[in-house]
Amino acid sequence: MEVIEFKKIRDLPRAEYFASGHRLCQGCPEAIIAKLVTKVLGPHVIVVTPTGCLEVSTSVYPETAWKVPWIHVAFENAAAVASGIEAAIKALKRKGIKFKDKKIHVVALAGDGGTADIGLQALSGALERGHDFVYICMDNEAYMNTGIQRSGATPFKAWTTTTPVGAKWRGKLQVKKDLAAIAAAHKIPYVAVASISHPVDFASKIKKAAEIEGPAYIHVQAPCPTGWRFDSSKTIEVARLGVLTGMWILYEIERGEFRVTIPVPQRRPVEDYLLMQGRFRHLTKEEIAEIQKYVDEQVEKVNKMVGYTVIGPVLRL
Amino acid sequence: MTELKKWYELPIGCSNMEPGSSLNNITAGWRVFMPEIDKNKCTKCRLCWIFCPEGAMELDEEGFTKVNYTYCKGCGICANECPSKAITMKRMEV
Amino acid sequence: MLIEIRWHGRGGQGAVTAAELLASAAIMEGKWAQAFPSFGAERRGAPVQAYTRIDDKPIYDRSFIYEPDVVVVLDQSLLEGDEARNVMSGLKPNGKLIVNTNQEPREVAKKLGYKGEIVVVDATSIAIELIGRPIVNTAMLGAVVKAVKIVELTSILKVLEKRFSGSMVDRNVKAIMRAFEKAVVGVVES
Amino acid sequence: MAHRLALSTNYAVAYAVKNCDVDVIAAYPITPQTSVVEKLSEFVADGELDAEFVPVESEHSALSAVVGASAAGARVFTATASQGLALMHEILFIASGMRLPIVMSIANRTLSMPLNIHNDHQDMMSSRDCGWVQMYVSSAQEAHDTIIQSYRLAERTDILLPVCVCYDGYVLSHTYEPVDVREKSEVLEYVPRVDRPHVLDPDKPITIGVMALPNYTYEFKYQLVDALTKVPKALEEVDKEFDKRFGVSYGLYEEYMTEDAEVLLVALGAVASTAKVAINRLREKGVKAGLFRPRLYRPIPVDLWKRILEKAKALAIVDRAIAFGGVGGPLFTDIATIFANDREKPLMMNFIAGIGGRDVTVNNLIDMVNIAFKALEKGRVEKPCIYYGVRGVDYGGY
Repeated sequence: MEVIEFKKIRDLPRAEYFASGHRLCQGCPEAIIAKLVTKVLGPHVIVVTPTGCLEVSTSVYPETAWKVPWIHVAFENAAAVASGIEAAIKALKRKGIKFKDKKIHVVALAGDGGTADIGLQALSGALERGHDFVYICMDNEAYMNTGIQRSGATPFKAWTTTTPVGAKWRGKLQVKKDLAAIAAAHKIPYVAVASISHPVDFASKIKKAAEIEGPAYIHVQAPCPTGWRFDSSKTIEVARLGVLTGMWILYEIERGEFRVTIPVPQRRPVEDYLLMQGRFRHLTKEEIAEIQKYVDEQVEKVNKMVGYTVIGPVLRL
Repeated sequence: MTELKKWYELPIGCSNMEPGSSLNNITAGWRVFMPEIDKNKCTKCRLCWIFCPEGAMELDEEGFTKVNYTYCKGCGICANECPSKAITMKRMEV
Repeated sequence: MLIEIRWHGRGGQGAVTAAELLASAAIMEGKWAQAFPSFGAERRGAPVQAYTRIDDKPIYDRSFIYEPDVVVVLDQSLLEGDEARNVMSGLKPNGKLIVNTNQEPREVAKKLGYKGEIVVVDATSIAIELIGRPIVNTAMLGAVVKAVKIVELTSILKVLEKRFSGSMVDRNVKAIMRAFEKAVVGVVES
Repeated sequence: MAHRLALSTNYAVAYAVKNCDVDVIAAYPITPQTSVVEKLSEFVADGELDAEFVPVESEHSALSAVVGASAAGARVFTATASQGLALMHEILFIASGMRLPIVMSIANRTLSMPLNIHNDHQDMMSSRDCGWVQMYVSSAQEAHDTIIQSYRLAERTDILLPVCVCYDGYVLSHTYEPVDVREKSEVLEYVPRVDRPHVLDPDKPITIGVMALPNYTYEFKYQLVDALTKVPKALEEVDKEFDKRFGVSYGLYEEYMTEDAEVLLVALGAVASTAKVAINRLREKGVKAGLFRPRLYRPIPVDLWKRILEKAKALAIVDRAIAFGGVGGPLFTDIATIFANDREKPLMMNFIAGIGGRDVTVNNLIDMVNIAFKALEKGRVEKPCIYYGVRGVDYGGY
């Protein structure tokens, strides 16, 4: 790659490996992610996508949106398939049979269902075994491909079709599973949390993840207009508010070193993020306050960990 | 409508040998609103180019973005994100 | 001529390995042989059985051995109660019983109500002395080779050299030789 | 030159895999398969096999990883049994649908419940229609040679199918017997590397594992149907070439004293080996019994089977798997279907036997033949499916 570091949008490569004409929804964040990932890693990449929106919308025969080698096997096994591909590249290279003089990146592009729930075992196995690959979880916080059912990554109190708002339930009763922390618990060399609202930061993380020897995990938020109930033009705006409210903190853990890559000097209140989305429409003031309290605690933990106020206090406009 | 292929005309093993063939799928019909770029306001920041989910924002020789209306689905992200308000969404004329 | 041998031991004593080493020696000599275990969910210490078949021609029968020509008992405790019945089950009238024991052939035969050829060897003492642990399988092989003239002693030793490494080769070879020497072959008529 | 070793079938398989110079092995331990992968990891650890050994966290991942590796162009191997195969079930269809030349060995074991680690064919039979080529062997030597043949068959560009080699758990997997281990250099000449039309390669960036709608799915599936029809002839060729190089051939099936047989025992795997002893004893008494042992079980070479089976007056078909709630065992229903449109056909009896490691003895097999003769005398079958050897079960008057 010619550019060593991405500092601004103009540094991002112009070549496209994710073609137009795919069938993802208007305003879909997964398309933005797929485009950026393939752009950053260039043609020498093999992409594994488990079953999900991205898969079904980009590979319907006789069309494919992929201009890089791409494979889909099943829902729960993207990390296992990637393990096999990585092992094959290693063996074939060493034996002088194929892939001789070039570095080929292996990337899994999965949703949160395929990562947090059904694919967690395969992911854990692959991270523990230390394969040289990048696993990117595009977290839209529910099973969107089957029509908005809860996943382990669905946040507290969010409405989905299986966490409906009724007389007894007020959306999801549990908090979101912290996947990046789970990945980090494997002591892999690189873990990052990213957002499409910060494409340069995200691109740098993709690049770093690929270049680091060994497994790397990136958790990127994927605000879904269809499932989160917001207008398709607001995808990036919702993502940005996730960052600005401190609900989605952008950080990386490089060889055990934790670093917040996008500091937020002054936080916006969580309602700015929540009230943009239909899935939180039912929230009362008290419930919003409850979520705010939870976010404050999380922010506090991060600030403590880095030793200074990297994510600032809430500024009420 | 092209004729559907027979079984022996399909690629082996559920593969697709034509990378990027989704270009055959014109998605223009998906949109209700269409973006229009005011070159006078455009600062060539490329945000719309990087954010467009369709890859429908192309860069011209001068570095301006231009919309590829064959694939633009009219999501409106470009207009929403443009820092200099150079993009407006217009109702499609039917 | 087909010879069928059934091994009785306890998990950890090496009955399965003994069955396999004997088959390997026969195969090395150009014979046809089979060795296989009868596993349950047993662990170390539980009774186990293993089988060896040796023939001059290919062996097709893959069922267990119900009427053995030879029964080898690696552990004296298997001569008691239900286990004793398993040990004696189906042994052919002109068969051989080979037992790891410090008792006389007559004593053992009496306990089992057995008549016929019986071979005894104190494999436990030999193993403790020469190998350092009561793993009796190789010593028992020495007695088997002496009593059942089905493979040459040298073949067993060759197999052993391939199977073990370092000082274990020497120790096991010694154990086999000692057992070969010390095994007492007797016939109990009544 | 082969060299003769005393090997268990698990080891015989491991030696064959090593000498085929596989690139990627992904496997998970399960009784009674475990020693295959132990031996292979030893070969890799000692540098005798230059391969990546991927110690996956489940069988589902084992097959998924070899699917990935095979799609990237590697020669791959995995092995499993029982619950492990059941866990792989989803990916079995994907591997065949993707037309990947994966070779897998199965040390056949029953399925829970109750939990039991011993041999029957319930595991593979529950996945028999998954588009894989399936072969059942009856000795360690045959397992060794069949693995080698499988790579040759699987990687033929007119075939490109996954192959599994089934051998009975314990009865074969843990039985040591003489095996002529084929020389690596000769094996590699026999299984040269072949370029495939569809691999993951940045130089030719294709998409593998597409989604299809109702308008194309059936056509894609029919490709697999068609590829399987080519297997019998291809295997015959592969077997013939094996014979030329190594002096041994196995055919698509084995027949033993079928020529004038009135009753044919039909069985897969190790039981068919023991059955030869039973047939010999019956023949000594002048009983016209014979044995038919299919080696290639999927796809079924229907005409070849029929030509042999139709000569007998009665068939005693031994199944080591139960088709719960069905008509009879899988082998029985397959054979019955072969004769579905014929007026003239042998009487057919099904013996479900050897379940969960229950020994099938020479005497059991003789008994089955005798029961079939009794049915012949009566001219009809009272009870086509007999759960043979179950304490407390009535055989229907035989």
